[in-house]
Amino acid sequence: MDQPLDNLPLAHFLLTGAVIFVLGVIGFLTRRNLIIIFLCTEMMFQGVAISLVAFSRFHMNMTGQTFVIFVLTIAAAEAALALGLVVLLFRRKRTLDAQAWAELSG
Amino acid sequence: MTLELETIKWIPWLPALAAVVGGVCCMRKSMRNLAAPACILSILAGFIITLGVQSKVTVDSPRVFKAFTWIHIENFAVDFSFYVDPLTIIMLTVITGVGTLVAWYASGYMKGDRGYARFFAAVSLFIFAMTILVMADNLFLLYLGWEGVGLCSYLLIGFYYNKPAAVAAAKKAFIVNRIGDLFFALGIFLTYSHFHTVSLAEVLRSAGDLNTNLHAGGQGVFDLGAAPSVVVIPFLLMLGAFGKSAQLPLYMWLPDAMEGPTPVSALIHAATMVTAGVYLIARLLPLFALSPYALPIVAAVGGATALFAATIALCQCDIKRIFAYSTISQLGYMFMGVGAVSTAGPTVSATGAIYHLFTHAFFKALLFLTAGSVMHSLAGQLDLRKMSGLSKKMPITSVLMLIGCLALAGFPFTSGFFSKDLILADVVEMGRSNSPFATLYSVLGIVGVATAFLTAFYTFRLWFRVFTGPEQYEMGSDGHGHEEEGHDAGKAGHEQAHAPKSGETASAAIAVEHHHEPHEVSFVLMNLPLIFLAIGALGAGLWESKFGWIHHGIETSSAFLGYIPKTASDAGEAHDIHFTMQLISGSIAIVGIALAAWFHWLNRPAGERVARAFSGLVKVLNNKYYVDELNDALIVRPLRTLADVLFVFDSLIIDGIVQLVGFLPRALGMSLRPSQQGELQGYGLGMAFGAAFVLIVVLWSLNLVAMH
Amino acid sequence: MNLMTEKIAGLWPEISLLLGACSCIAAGLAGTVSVRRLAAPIAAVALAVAGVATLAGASPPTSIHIGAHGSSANGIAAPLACYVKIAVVGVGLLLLLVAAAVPNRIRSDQQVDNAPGSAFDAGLVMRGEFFAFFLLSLTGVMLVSGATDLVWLFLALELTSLPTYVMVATARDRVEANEAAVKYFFLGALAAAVFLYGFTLLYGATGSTDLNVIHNVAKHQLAHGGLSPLLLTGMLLSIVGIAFKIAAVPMHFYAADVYQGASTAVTAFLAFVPKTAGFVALILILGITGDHTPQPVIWLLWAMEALTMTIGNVMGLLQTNVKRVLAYSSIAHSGYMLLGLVALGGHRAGEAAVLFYVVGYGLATIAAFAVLGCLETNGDESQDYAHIAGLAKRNPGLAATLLLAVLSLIGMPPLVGFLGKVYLFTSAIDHGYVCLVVIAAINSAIGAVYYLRIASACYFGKPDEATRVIDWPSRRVGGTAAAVIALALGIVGGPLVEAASLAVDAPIGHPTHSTGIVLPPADDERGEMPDTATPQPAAPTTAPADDAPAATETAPQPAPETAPSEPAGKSSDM
Amino acid sequence: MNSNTLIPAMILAPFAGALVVALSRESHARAVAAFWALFTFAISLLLAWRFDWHQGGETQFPLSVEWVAAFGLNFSFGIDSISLWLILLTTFLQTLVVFATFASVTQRAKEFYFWLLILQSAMLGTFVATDAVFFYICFEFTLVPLYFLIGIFGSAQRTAAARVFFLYTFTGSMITFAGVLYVAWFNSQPEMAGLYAGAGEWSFDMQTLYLAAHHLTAAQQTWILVAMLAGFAVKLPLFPFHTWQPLTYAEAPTAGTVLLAGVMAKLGSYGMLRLAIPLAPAAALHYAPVIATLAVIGILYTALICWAQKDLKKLVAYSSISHLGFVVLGLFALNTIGVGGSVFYMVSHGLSTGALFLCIGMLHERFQTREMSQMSGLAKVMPVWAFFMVFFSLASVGLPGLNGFVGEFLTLLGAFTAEKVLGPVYAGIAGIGMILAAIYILHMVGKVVWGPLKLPRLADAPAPAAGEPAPKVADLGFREIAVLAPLAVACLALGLAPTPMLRSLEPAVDRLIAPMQEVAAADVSSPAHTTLTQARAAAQAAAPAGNVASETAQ
Repeated sequence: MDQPLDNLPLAHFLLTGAVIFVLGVIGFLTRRNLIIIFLCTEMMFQGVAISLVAFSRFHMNMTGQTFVIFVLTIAAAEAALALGLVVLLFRRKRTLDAQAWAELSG
Repeated sequence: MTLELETIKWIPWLPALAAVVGGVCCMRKSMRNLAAPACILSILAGFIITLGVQSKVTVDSPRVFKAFTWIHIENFAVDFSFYVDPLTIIMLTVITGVGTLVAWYASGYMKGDRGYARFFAAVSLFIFAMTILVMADNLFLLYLGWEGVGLCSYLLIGFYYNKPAAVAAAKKAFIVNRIGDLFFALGIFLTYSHFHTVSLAEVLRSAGDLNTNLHAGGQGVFDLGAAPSVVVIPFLLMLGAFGKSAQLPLYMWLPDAMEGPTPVSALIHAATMVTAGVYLIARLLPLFALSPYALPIVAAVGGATALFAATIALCQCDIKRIFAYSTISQLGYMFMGVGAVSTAGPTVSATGAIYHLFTHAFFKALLFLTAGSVMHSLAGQLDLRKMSGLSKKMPITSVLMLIGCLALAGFPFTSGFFSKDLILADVVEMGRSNSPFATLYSVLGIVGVATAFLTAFYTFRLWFRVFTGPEQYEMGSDGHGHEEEGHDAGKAGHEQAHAPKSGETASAAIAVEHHHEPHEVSFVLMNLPLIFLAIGALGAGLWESKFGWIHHGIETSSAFLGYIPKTASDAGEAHDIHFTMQLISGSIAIVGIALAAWFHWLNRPAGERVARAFSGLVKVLNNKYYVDELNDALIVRPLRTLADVLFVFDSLIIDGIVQLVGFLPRALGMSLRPSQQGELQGYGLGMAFGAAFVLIVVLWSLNLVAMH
Repeated sequence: MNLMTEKIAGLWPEISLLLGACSCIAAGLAGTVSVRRLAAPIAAVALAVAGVATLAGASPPTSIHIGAHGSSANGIAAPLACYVKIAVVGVGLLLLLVAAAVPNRIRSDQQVDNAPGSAFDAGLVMRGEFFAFFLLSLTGVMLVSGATDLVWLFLALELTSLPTYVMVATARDRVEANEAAVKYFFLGALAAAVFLYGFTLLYGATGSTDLNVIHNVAKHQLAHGGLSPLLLTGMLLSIVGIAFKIAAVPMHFYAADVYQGASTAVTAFLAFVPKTAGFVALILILGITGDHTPQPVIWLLWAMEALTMTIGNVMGLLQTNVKRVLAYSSIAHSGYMLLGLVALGGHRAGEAAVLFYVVGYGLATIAAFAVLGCLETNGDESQDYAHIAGLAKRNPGLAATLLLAVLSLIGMPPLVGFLGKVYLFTSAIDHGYVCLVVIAAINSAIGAVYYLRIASACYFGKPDEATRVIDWPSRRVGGTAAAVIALALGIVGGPLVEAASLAVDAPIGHPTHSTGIVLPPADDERGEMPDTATPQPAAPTTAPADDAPAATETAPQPAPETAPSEPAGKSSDM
Repeated sequence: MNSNTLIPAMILAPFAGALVVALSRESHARAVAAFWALFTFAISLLLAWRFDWHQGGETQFPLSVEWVAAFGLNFSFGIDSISLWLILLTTFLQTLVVFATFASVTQRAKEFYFWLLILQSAMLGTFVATDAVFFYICFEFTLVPLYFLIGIFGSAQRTAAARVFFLYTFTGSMITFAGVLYVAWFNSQPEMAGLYAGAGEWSFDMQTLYLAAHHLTAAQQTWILVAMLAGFAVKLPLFPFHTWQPLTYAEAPTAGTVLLAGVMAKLGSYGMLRLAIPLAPAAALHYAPVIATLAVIGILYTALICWAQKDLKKLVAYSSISHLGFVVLGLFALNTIGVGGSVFYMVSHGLSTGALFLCIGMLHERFQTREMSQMSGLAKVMPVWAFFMVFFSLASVGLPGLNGFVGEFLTLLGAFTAEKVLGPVYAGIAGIGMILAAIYILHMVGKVVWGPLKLPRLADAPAPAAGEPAPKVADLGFREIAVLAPLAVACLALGLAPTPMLRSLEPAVDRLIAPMQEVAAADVSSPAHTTLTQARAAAQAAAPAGNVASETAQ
C-alpha cells in the first residue's frame, strides 16, 4: 500500500470531511435557493462519506466504504425526491426562495 | 306527695316531646292552638315531678341517671345522663315553676299570633335545653344545654323575624353568647385534659382533692408561676358564665334581646337562661377555687356590672329595657354573691347568689309580664314618656307590677329584700375577713349598697311614671305581642277579641286596633299566672327565712361538700353583720323609693329640672355610655372591614399568585415563540446550534472530567 | 450464508410489506378505477400477512439473538423486533383505516386528465402510491427494529423517512402541505446528515458498524478507563440526529409546522411511525453502552427530556390550532418517553417503558387525528378549537372518541396513557431520577391545560356553523377503535407491559437479573455466560459472537491491527 | 351473594347504571339513574350489614384482582370502618342528589346522569381501594365526570370553573402520584427484602407501603409528605390552596356542588389519613404544627371571608373550607380523639353542607339567583324551606345535639389534648372559628330567611305594583322535603348518638396512627431519629414494656 495519501495521518481526512460537512451546514443556513440548499445537504453527506472512507482506510476494513455506497444511494434517492419536490413547489409559487415558505409558524 | 327519684329523668323529655308536638302543630293551621297546652302541661308536669322528688334528694343522694351514651371514643366518654342534687332541684323548681306560669301567661299573650305554635315549640325546646343544662351530669352535656338555650334564645328573640331589629338582636345575642361559649368550651377541654373526665361528680371530687392539697401547701396557692395550668380553668369557665349571664364585657346582647316577645324576656332573659352563668359557677365552685384570683374577680365583675347597669337603667325610657338593665344589674349581684365565697378560709355563702337567683326569677318574671300586659293593652307602646296614670285603666296590672317593683327594690320583707341582703352581708363579711382581697370586698359592699339605692330609684321611677299622675297615653305603632302582618289570616284570634267591623279590609282592622283603648288583660289567661308570681315575689323571702330550704339545699349540694361550714365560732358576728346590712339595705330601698316618688309622681317638674341640670350625664346614660356605638366602631366594623379586605386579598393576592403560577408556563411559551417563526433556515439554525451546543458542552465537560 | 438465511427468515414481515407496496403501486397504475381502489385493501392484507409472519417467526426463540451479550444491542434485537413489528402492524392497520380515504380527497385523476393543457402534477397523480409509501415507511420501522448494524440502521431510518416526505407533500392539495414538505424534507436531510456523522464516528471509534462489536468495544473501554471521546461523540451526534425523528429538542422545530401542514391522516402517521423508528433506533444506539450509559449521554438525555417536554407543553398552551396543539403534544410526549431512555436496563427497564408508551401514545394520537380528520370547515380541514366546538352535540360518538384520546394523552387513569406514565415514572424513579419525574409530573399538569381545552371545546362549546362532519366510515372506525383499544389497554394492559419488558429484558430461559446487567470492571467473561447457559446454541450463529469478544479482548485501546480481520469477515458475510 | 364480591358489585353498579343511562331514552334517564343510585345504596347497606363491626379496624371483604403484575399493580379492595362510613355517606348523598335534580335538569339529562353515576363509581372506588395506585386512579378519575358536570351544567362561568377545578386538582395530584411511586420504589429496593412482608418487590399495597414508610429517613418523609399534601391539600382544600374552590362550588350545578362538598372534599382528607400520614409518619408528626397552623389560619381566614360574601353559594363554599380546616386540625392532632373526630366530621360535614347546598339549589331553581341582597324574609313564604335552611345552618354552626358539634368538638379536643404534637393554643385559636361561623351563618340566615319579605324579581315576571300582595312562591314540594328530611334525620341522629359510629371508627383510626403515637409518646423533636423504626426503638428503650406488643402486632 504505497499510495500518495498514505503518509497523511487520519486527522487530515477527518478534518477535511468535517470542514465539508460544516460548509454544507453553513450553506444550508445561508443560501436562499432551495436547490442550493439541497446541494448543501448533499455536501454534508459527502463530508461524512469522506470521513467514512478515511476510517475505512484507517481500520483497514471495507465496512466504511460499503457504508459510503449506501450513503450515496440514499443521497441519490433524496436527490430524486428533492427534485420532485422542487418542481411541485415551483409550480405552486413560482419561486424557490426558501423564505417564501414561512407561512406556518407559532 | 312524693315520687320516685327516678321520675326526675322525665323532666327534660316532656318538654322535648312538647317541642315536637309544637313543631307538628306549626304545619297545620288547625292544630296551631294545641301547641300551648302541650307546652304548659309538659312544664307543669316537670314542676310537679320536681316538687314530688325534692324530699328524696339529700346530701347523700346526688344520683346520676343515665339515659344513653352520647359521645364515646377512646377513653373520652360522655353520657347523656342526669345528675341530681339539691342545687339541681332548686334550679328545676325555678325553671319549671316560673316556666309554667310564663307559658300560661303567654298562651293568652300570644293569642292570635301567626307563629303561635312556633312560639310554644321554641319555648318547650327552651325548657328542654334549660333542664338539660341544670341536670347535666357532665360538662359536655351542660354545654349542650348551654348552647341549646342560646339557640332558643336566638329563635325567640328573632321571633318577629320580619323586624330587622329583632333579627339583628337575635344574631347579636347568639354571637355574643358564642364568644362566651368558646371560652367555656376551652375550659371544658382543659378540665378534661387535666382530670381526664368531664363528669361533674368526678371533676368536683378531683378538684376538691386538688384544692385540699393546694390549701395544705399554704401560700403556694398564690404563686401563679408554680401553679399548673389548671388555674386557667376558672377563668375560662368564668368568661362563659359572663357571656350567658350578660356580665360586663359581654352584656350588650341582653338589652337588645328585648325585641323578643315579652314572655320570652320574662322567662329566658330574666328568670332562667341568664342565670345559667350563676348556676355554672355555683355548681363548679371547687373548680373556681383552683385559682385564688378567680372568685374575687367574679365578685368584682359582678359588682361593676351591677352598678354599671343600674346607672344605665336610671335614664332609659323603654320599660323593657329598664328591666333588662335591671336584670343585668341583679345578675351582677348574684355574681357578687357567688364570688364572695372565700377560698382561703372556707365559709359557705353562695347561698346568697342562688337565693337571689330564686327570688329574682319570680319578681323579674312578674315585672316583665306586667310590662307585657301594659304593652299588650297599649298596642306595643313601651315608652315611659308616652304613658301615665294607667292605674285606673289597669288596676290589677298596676298592683302586680307594684309588688314586683317592691321586691326588686328590696323593700323590707319582700323576697328581694332578703336575698339581696344576704349577698350584701356576705360581701361585707368577706371584706372584714382576713382574706387578701378584703379591701376589694369592702368596696364591693359599698357598691352593692349604692346599687341597691339606684335600683329602688329607677324601679319606682318606672312604676310612678306608668301608673300615677295624669292619665294620658299614646298607643304604639305596632303590636308588640301582636302579629304585624296585618293582612294575614292568622289574626283570627285577636280579631275575635276586638271584633273589627265586618267588611273592613284587614289593614283597616289594624288601624282600628291601633287606636283602641287601654284595657285590662284577660284574667284567667294572663293575670292569674301573674298573681302566682306575685305571691312568690312577696312570700319567697319570708318562706325561705322560715324554712331555709335553699340554704339547706346549697349546703348539701355536691359543689359545697368540700366546704363544710365552720361551726360558726363567729356566728354571732355574722349575725350582727346580717342584721346591720338588713337595716341599711332596707332603709336605702325606702329612701330610693321615696326619692322616685318625689321626682316622678309628686313633683314631676322637679325631676325634669334635675334631669336638665345633669343633661350631659343623662345623655351619656341615655345612650348607655355609648357602648353599642363603641362596640360597633371598635369591633364590629373593623372586623367586617377585615372580612372585606381579606376577601379582596383572597381573590387578588392568593388567587393572583395561583394565577401567576398558572401563567408562568404560558409566559415561557410566549418567550419561546420566536423560535417558531416558520422559516426553514431558522429551524435549521436552531438544530445546528443545538447539536453544536451539545457537542461543545459535553466535550468541554469531558475535558474537565479528564483534568481531574 | 446460514446467518443470511436466518436473517431472511426474520425478515418475512418486511418482505411482505415490500411486496404489498409493490402491489399497491401496480394497482395504482391500473387503468380501471375498481383495480385502483384495491390499493388500500392490498395494503391491509400486506399488513396482516406481516403480522402473521411476525407471530409465526416469534414463537420459537430464534437463533438471531442467541449470541446475546447481556442486554446488548444485538441481544435485544429479536424480541425487540417482534414487539415493534407487531405494534407496527397493529397500529399500522388503524392508521390505514384512518388514511384509507386520503387519496379520495386529492383531486381525482379524471379532473387532471380533463383539465385542458394541464401539465403533469406530481401532487395530483396518486392513488396507489400513497399506500405504497405508507407500507414502505412501515417497512422501514420494522427494519429499524431488527437492525444489528449501523448501515442497516441508517438505511432503515431513511426508508422510514423518505416515503413520509412524499406523503406530506402530496396527500393534501394545499400550499401549507407543500410548505410542510419543504421543511420536513430539508430539515430531515440535515438531521440525517447529523446522525450519519454520528454513525461514522462510531465506526471510526470501533472499526466496525456491527452494533454488537461496537457494544463490546464500548464495554471494554468502559471497563478500562472510560469511553473514548470519539465513541462518545459518535453516540451524542447519533442521538441528537435521531432526535429529529422523535421531534425532541433541539430537533423539534419542524414538528408543529409539518403536522399542521400535512393532511390529518398523514399527521397521525407522522406522530407514530417516525417516532417509533426514532425511539427504537435510540434504544439500539444506547444499547452500545448497555446499562452503563456514559454520564455525558445521561446529561444530554436529561436535558433533552426536561426541555422537550417543557417546550412542547408550554408552546402547546399558546396554540389555537388543534393540529399544532397535537404537534406540540407530540413533542411533549417524546419528552416523557426520553425519561425511559435515561433509565435504561435494570430491574425496571426504561426502554421497555418507552416501547409501551409509544404504542399507547400512538393509539391516542391516532384517535385524536382521526376525529379531526372527520371534520371539514369550508371545504378544508378543520383545525381550530372553534371548529371542533360543540362536537358533542353534533356527533357524540366522535366527541367521545376525542375525549378518550385526550384523556389518555393527559394520562388520566384508567386509560393507557396513565399506565404508560406509571411505567415511565417508576423506571425513572427506579434509576434515581426523582427530579425528572417531578418535572414530568408538573409537565403533565401543564399539558392537561390544552388537552382540556380540546375536550372543553368539544363538550361545552357552541357548534360551529361552517364545520360539517364528513361521513368516512373507515376513518371513524379507525379512530374509535384506537380510542377503545387505548381504554382497553389501560384496563388490561398487563400483557402488553409484559411484552414490552420481554422485548428488551431477557431472552427466554434466563432469569431477569442474570443477564449481565451489572458490569463490574474486567467482567467480559460474564457477558458471555448466557451463551454457555443457552440450551440450544446453534454453532454457526455463535461463531461471530464468539469472535467479537475475542477481538475486543485482544485489541488494546486503538486496536487498528487486529480489528480489521473480524469485521472484514463479517462484511463478507453480508 | 358472596360478601367479597359486594365491593366490586357496589363500584360497578353505578358504572353499569351509567351505561344503561347512556343507552336509555332521554326521558327515562332520571328514573334509570334513580334506580341505580338506590340499588347502589342498597348494596352499601348490605355491605354495612355484613360488615363485622367489632373488627372495624381490620380490612374486611378483601379482594384483589391482578391488573399489571409486572408493576405490582392490583385492583385491591377492602374496607375498614372509616371507608364504610364514607361509602355510606357517598351512596346516601348520591341517592338524594339524584332525586333532588329531578326537576332542575331538563337539558341533556342523559349526559348528566351518566356522569353523575360515573362519578359515584369513582368516588366509591377511592374509598374501597387498598392499593395505592388504584386509590389514585379513582381519586384522579373523579375529575373527569365532575369536569363535565360543571362544564355542561354549571352557571355562567362554568367553563372557567371546570377548567380551574380540573387543572388545580390535577396538578396537585400528579405530584402526589410521584410521591406514591417513590414510596413504592423504596419498598421495591432489593435491600429491603425480608424486612417485612412484601418488601423488596414492586407493590402498591397500602399496608406494605405503610411498613416501608417506617424505614424512610426523615428527609425522605418530608418530601413524601409534601408530595402527598400537594394533591390532598388542594383537593380538600386547605388554605392557601383553596382559591379554586369557591368558584367551582359556586358555578357547579347543585348536584355537583353537593357531591363536591359532601364527598369529593373528603377524598382529600381521606387521602391524608390513608396515605399522607401513614406514608410519612415521622414527618407528619414533625410537621403537624405547620399543617395545623395552616388549618387554623384557613378556619379563621375563610370564616371571615364568608362574612363578606354576597352570593349564598359562595358563602357556603367558603364556609366549607373553614369547616374542613377542623378536619385537618383533627387529623394532625394524631390522636384517637382528634382523628376519630375528624373522620366523624368528614361524614357530618358531608351531610350538613351537602344539605345546605341542596337548600340553596332549591332556592336557585325558584329564583334563578343566589344573591343575598335580592331576597329576604323567605321564612314568610317558604316556611318549610326556612326550617330546613335554619336547621342545617345550625348543624353547620356546630350546635350541640346536631352532627356538626360532635365533629367540631372532638377535633378541637383532639388538638387540645395532643401533647407534644399540637396543644391548647391551636384549639383555642381554631375555636374562634366557632364564633366566626356563628357570625357568617347567622348573617346569611338573617338576610335570607328572616327580615322583611323581599323576593327576587324574576326576569320574565312583570314588576309588581306597589302594595300588591307578593307573588306566590311555591314552598318545598313533597319530593324536596323527601330529599331534605333524611338528611335532617341523619344530622340529628349523628348529633345525638354519635357513639356507635365513633366506637366503630376507633380501631381503624388506632391502627392508622398507632406507630405515630408510640413515637409521639417518646420524643418527636429529636432529629437524631431518622427513621420511624429507629425512633420506635428509642421509644422502646425508653419504655421497655407495652410498646413491644404493638411492634409485634405490625
